Amino acid sequence: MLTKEQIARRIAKEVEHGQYINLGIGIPTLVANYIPAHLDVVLQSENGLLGIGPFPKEADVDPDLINAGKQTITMLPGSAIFDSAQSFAMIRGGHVHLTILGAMEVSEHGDIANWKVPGKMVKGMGGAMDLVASAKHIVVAMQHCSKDGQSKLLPTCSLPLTGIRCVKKIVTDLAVLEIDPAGGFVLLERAPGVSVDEINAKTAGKLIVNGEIPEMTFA
Amino acid sequence: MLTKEQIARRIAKEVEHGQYINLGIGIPTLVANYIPAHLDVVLQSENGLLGIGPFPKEADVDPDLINAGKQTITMLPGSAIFDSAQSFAMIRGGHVHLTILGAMEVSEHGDIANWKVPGKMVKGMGGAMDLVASAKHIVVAMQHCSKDGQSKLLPTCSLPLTGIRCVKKIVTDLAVLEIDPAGGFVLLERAPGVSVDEINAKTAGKLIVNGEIPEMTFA
Amino acid sequence: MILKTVKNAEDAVSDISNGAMLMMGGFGLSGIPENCIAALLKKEVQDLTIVSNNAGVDDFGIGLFLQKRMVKKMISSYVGENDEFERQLLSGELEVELVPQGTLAERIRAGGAGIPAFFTPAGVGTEVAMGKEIREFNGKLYLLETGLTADFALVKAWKGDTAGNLIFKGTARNFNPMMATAGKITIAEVEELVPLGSLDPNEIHTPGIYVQRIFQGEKYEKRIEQRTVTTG
Amino acid sequence: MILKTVKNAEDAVSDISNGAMLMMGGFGLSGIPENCIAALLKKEVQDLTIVSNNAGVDDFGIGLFLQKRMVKKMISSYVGENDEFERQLLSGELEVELVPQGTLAERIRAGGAGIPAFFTPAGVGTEVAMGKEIREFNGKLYLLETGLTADFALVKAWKGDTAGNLIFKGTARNFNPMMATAGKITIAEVEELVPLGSLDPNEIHTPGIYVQRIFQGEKYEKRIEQRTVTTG
Repeated sequence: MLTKEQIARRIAKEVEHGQYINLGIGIPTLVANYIPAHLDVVLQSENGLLGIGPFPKEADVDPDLINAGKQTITMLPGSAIFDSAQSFAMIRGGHVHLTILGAMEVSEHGDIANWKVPGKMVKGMGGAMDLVASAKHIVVAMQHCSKDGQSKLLPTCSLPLTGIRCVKKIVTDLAVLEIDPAGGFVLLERAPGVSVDEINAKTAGKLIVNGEIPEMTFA
Repeated sequence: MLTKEQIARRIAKEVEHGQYINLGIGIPTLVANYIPAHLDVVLQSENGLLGIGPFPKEADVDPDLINAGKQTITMLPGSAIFDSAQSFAMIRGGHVHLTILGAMEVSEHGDIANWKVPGKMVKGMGGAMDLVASAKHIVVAMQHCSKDGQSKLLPTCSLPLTGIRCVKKIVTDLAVLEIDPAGGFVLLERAPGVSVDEINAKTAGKLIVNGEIPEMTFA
Repeated sequence: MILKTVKNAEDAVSDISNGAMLMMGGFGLSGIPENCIAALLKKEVQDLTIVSNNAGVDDFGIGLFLQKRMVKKMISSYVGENDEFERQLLSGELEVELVPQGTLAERIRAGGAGIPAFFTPAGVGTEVAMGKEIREFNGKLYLLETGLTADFALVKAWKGDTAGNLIFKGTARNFNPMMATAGKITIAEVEELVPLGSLDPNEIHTPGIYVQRIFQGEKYEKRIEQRTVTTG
Repeated sequence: MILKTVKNAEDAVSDISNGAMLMMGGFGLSGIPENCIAALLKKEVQDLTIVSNNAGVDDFGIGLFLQKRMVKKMISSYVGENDEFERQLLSGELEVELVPQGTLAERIRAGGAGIPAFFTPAGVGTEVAMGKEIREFNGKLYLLETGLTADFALVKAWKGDTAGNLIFKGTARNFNPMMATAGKITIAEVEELVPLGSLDPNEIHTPGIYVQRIFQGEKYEKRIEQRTVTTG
């Protein structure tokens, strides 16, 4: 079973040179720490910044410079600031190449649910619905099962949806999977020491296993 | 019969304190010269400027600063520059209070034609269709008759339309008229020395004359 | 130029009354109109409908309106930082319309730009799509969303001049520029009010045509929600 | 940062070929991509579809393309400054789609912003409305217009950095920023190419994400169409 940091490290391998990338809150934010230095990429913050830099030193903290998780951040040489309409013009217009976000559930058709649990608190979808409806490539970072052991990779989502048929790839604490256009989770890689059988047992949706499944490596 | 300058001077009386105004090419541009100095108004140029200043001195000519008629202009303290989408957001969103433009024909229902003469050259509508579809108050500056004596104030326009039911007021070389919501040109003022009979004879659309019609005065 | 200066926040919000619909700039606590919020708190206006990406925190920003139960309805994209909010929502005291963030930004821009409706892909296949027209363009499905305007837009800028031209700083810009275009009355509060001619016309983010009132805020706390720092 | 620098105009336009659809910034002759125009003239590509507010004059700007009969179709709002244009139009050599200027600007913005269609009041009741859906919102009629993209957008800025961030000057801004968002490949030529970090992130008009190639133009004539001056 991978730690959150390992999930982030594995996802970092999905990043390609020259990409503009939106990282969601939580594990996705950690991915920034593991993107190989030789790749030139730019991180977009949907509240209005291209070129997210590292967290500031105490003396450089600026309340007018935060990311979508409301954390204080810095800019980089070549950064650009813009308003929220422009930010989502970028996202909706397909100018952001890669979106990495968390999920509560993913279906075998690539549907995703991550914004609402009926009966519990509704926090809102923020920018997630725009991101999943628009990005060319969507990678989900999530735990394979809930804390009480229920699979979060389902035939169909039980929670209110964030978007339909949009997820391309999923990295969990157990596996890397991609969505088959015809439906199903195609198993691509196993976490070190995790068996195909275990993944199969913990995947409620249709799991597609083609040949030998390698163990994953990390960025 | 008024000169072009007199038409512009009469239209200048329509201007109110605090207005943002778009002036079309031709006579409307001249209106700027006659706006009383005690009125604070701002002129918008649809190619991307609020706060049009006077023409530049020879030494100050800047190819990067032109109006919608492609004339070199200047800015004023408090001017703002923006792009074409923002410019028409202002216009379409009703933030520009007054539009003054020329016309080839106006109908008694306030339709206007000013961009195309079939069989002759088609120059295009530029921003005129956006302006007439959006402005709260539209004043037309025009000659009452064409060069061959045909009335340009018609029951219905014969030329391709720029907009429908949009013109509020018309200032010609002969008269000031407003459009009756039920249809018809309501005669408000006569040019000095021009009789109601002459205006009636030269207005092909329905002319509405209520009581004594005063001679116009100028700003 | 047409001058827009008013004396202070109290004067600026004096005609905002019960039942008004307000847009309020800001993302989290960044770029919120702190002085207008304080002035409205004093007035204790009721039954407000507020369009704001977030709802503040319990003891700052719009959260203070919620404490005083001044809000009837929130139109937001994310409201998850506020216990009092949760209580009022669950008890039915507060109505909430959740809108995807990009759709919210575009609806406000459209409202200010005279676009009554537009198609967007966000929310297709979700409960956001309920009751909305769905149409296919180039093989992809889109929802029809409508433009949004408000009685008042309260925005916060870094600098502004007396003609209402505004310049924002950093990510405090966020929703402020489009909200400025969508208020029937737009009230801008600025950290620094400067004379006409002080701002470069090329650098203005919000042209003064959109702003009806402007004043320099008395003070800015600019509270930080998540202070994250690196050491060394 | 992702660097976008190419050597010169020739390199920038090297893959623009016959039949391409191009957006070209500028209003009149102000803010036009002079160096890209010169490079395309050398290539003599044919059958271009060009989206540009105007069509240049006989001997400058897009007028030069018309002289060489490189253009199949123009999509513009106003084309009235060009005799060769008139001749080709009347003889049927040139196809022209006239679009209201605000609709053109918004269609390009929409194309870049992933909005496939929107409603606008411009053109209701005119021949522009022919074949288009008309719908009433709040008692007013609107046309449905579609977003517009192009194979290439050629834009001209004042300053740009190697990441493709652009700053425009004066009314030479015009259509350039929205076209930059709507090109599958956007080529920016600038008067001054500056190193990363030279531009204030708050002052950038076009973020680099929209720009695939950038270079400093060799020279700029910046011809003036209507030189109007005051004396004294």
